[in-house]
Amino acid sequence: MLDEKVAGRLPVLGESMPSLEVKENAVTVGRDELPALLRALKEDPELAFNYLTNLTATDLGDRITVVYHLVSFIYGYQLTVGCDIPRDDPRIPSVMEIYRGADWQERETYDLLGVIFEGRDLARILLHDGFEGYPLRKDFTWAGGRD
Amino acid sequence: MITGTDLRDRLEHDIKTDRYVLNMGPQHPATHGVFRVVLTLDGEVIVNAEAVCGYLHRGIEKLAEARTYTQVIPYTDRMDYLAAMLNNLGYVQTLEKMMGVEVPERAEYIRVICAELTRIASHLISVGTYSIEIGGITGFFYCLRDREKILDLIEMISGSRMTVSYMRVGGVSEDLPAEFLPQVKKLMKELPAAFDEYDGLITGNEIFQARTKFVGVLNPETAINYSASGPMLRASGVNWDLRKARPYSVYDRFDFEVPLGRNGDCFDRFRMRILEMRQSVRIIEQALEGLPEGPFMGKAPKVIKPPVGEMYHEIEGARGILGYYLVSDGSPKPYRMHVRRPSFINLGLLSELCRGWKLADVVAILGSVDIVLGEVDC
Amino acid sequence: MGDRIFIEFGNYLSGLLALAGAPLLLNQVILMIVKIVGALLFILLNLMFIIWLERRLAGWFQARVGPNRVGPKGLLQALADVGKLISKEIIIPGAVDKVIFLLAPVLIFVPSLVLFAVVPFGRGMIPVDLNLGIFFFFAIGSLSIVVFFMGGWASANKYSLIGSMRAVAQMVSYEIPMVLSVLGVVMITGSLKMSSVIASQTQVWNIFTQPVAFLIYFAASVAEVNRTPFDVVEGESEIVAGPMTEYGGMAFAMWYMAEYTNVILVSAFAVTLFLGGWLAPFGWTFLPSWVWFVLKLYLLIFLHMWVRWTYPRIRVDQLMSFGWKVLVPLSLANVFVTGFGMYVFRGIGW
Amino acid sequence: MFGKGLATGLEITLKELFTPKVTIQYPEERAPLPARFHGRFTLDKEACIACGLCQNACPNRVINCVRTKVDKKNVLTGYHMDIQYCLFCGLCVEACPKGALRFSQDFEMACYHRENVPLVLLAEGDRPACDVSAAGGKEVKAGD
Repeated sequence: MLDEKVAGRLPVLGESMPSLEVKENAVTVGRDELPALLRALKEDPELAFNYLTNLTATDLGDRITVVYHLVSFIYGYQLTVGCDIPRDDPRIPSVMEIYRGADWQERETYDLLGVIFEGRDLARILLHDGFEGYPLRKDFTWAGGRD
Repeated sequence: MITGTDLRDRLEHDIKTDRYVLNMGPQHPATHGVFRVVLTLDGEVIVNAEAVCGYLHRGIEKLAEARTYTQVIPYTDRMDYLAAMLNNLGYVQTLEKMMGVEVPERAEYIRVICAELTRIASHLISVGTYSIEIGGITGFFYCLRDREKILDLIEMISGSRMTVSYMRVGGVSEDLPAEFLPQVKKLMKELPAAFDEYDGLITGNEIFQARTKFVGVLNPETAINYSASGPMLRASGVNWDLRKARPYSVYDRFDFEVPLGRNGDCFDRFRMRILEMRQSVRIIEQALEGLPEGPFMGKAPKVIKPPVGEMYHEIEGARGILGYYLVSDGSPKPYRMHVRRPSFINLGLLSELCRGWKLADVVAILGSVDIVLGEVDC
Repeated sequence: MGDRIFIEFGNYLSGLLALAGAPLLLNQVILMIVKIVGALLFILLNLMFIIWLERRLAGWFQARVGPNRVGPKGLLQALADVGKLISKEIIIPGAVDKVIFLLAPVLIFVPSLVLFAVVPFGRGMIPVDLNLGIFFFFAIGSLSIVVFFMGGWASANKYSLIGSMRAVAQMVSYEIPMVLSVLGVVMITGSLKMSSVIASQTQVWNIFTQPVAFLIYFAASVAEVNRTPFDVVEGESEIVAGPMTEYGGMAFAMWYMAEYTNVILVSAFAVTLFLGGWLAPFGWTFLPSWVWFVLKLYLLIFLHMWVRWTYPRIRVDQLMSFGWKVLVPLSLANVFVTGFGMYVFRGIGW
Repeated sequence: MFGKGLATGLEITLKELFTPKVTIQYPEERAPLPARFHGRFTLDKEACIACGLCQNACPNRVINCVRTKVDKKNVLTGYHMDIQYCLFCGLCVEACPKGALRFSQDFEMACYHRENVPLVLLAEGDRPACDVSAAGGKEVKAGD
């Protein structure tokens, strides 16, 4: 559930962002406006989402949703920001400039789901560099092993 | 006449020094498992440290997609294998939140007792291995000696020492055995004396302090920006313990403090763990006192099928914020599971912390981050 | 009564040889060989015992039991270890400088063994009572630095190289406070001869007249033998095993045993210089002098082990600044105070 | 004061030197195991109703129970566990409705040959399976 104050404040911040949608328990935004939204959320004195706790993505078959879980240490708010990107063009701007903690998490998401975070160096982090394919995509099949 | 500054200038310009690359790991005594740091060194000074992980990657997130929700529980044990109970707790709580399952009081108390026991066990390993990394081997054995008593208790409850698979959606798999309560009470009496012993042997030692104080300083802004969590964040003075900030389970009923550090150096990060263990003992004592009678398992459906949707839930793990992100498509198997592993994200700070310090400090800093490779690589 | 047992044995042997008509020179050579073999036996037996003792004490300090399977109370553990290590292959990595790589573990023993020639084991039981005994000790003792560097350099491994660099820096720096601390003793004794050092302690041991010197000597000697808290050379959590990283099998065992030989050696010198050597305390002469020597030796060795299994490791730059900024000035001050005190006491006619 | 911590450390280790040790000399002495210990599995063949719940509960597909249908009733004719893949999580034991599958206290499962690793709790032929099939039984494939 969104905190009332957050829900009230979001439309104000999102005035210049037509793709921002406030849902019941999350907000979604287009990828072009994602960095602007996160920066606004972080710098807004009334919300101050200064901590990116989690960053991950899900392959939904037709699209990939990248989710950012933000926390405000000052007010204790939580917010989930989702961003849908097309599966055949999985590019999204990197938020490393805003939250340095996104560094390894973006690399992990790239590694396992093939989401390309633009504006930074991306290298595989968990799998070896020569690995082909992105294992957490639903069409990935693993030959060999028990599963 | 040559002055000191002249000499330094000459040394810097006339004497040509070369940097070299030292590959630390994946087989190295101080890397807590299979983990590699590629160090670029100038003499013994770190110019750059690049962490390379993934040697223990088993693809638990992918494996979970092929298993039912209950069958994932044993896999969560194997992420942070030193604090398996906490991993279980985070996972089942996420599912409970998704499905709206009520957990009986007794089960909540049992969960808190188990979680805090595991936290102590995990911190004991951290304290002990840190002592080894600084060079004092004896401290490690004292910690393991006392951890053994906790593992015996956990084994008594769940049948396994480390990979417990104890918690279930709606409660726990079995009630506490009768002989557990007197033993845990006895242990809680003994533990503070053991912590004093570590303080005397390790914390109070001047050599130890010389090695760790003001080494690898992490200021609060950087810690927050890098998404550090757990003892590492609190050592920098940021008061963020989910047990207090956003109480889950029955943590709001207990009286405990959140220890905070001042300098954010290795020494503070180390001391946080001993202080947290003392608080955990307090929590367990209160939980034992308030342990209600009743069922240990709530009304949870036999086949777990959460409604379509997603859920992200966090608890305070032993190493920081442990979050589970679950996406359900209404089937008995998770559509997507992602785990926010605290040591993975904390480890992202390593190269930032190491730069400019000596080779020996890399070990001190890495130890103070306290990673478990099973969790980093997942 | 057992005090002169070894000397009597020597006299008996030489008498036997004289009886057999051996010329004097041959007589002396054989006697010397017997003395050397005796010293070697002493070292080897003690080595075995000390390796067991170290592991056993480490166990006891660490809430464990330590080795207790091989032989009674595990006493033969060292034999089993050596047996295992001998049967292992000495792996020579491709890039190493073979000759130096294999020479180093052999040479590491030489300085330590040579130095046992000047150790007074008991009353009249000193293999060679050199006029410059103490000087000899420091001169030969510092040679092992070269060997450490040989091993580390030849291994062609960065960990080994860092370890040997540290070894050189550390041993050179700690040689100085060690020498300076002993200088106080030499000033009081007025001689560099081992037997006169002991003779000067019949009234009062040097540890009471030179307590600071003893502490400095002890700290420096721990650093000289590369043991915790000054074990930055091996520093297993940082540089794996320092110069020994690439060694295996018996070559490793040589390094390992050399370390313990050095522990015996520096402790033996500390006993001689500060604890009155083989002199019995409080006139308790019911035990032979060489038993007293061994007892004092083991007291110091125990101290070495106790310190090792309690303290963490100091960092390499801290080690250097401790050596140069604390120990060296302190030992210089000690020399000064000793000299001043000697003048004062001589002035009041002691 | 500098040195106080050093002295305290020495004091603590010296005290430990004289404290009785807690080590258990394993092959001769054995630590008491709790009742719930997760050791080797045992199967009560008479109690087993061959329902296959354990097989379904297993997260790692360790269990293979071979069932034969006799008079519309499943009879267990074989029970194999690929124990090298077992996580010892206890979900199978928990799933057993009759309490037939249990943990024992035996934890010494190391063996010299790889082929001895899989745990056979009921080998085909141990039970009069031939009698069963003679009576018109049909083998049911695992997992059906």
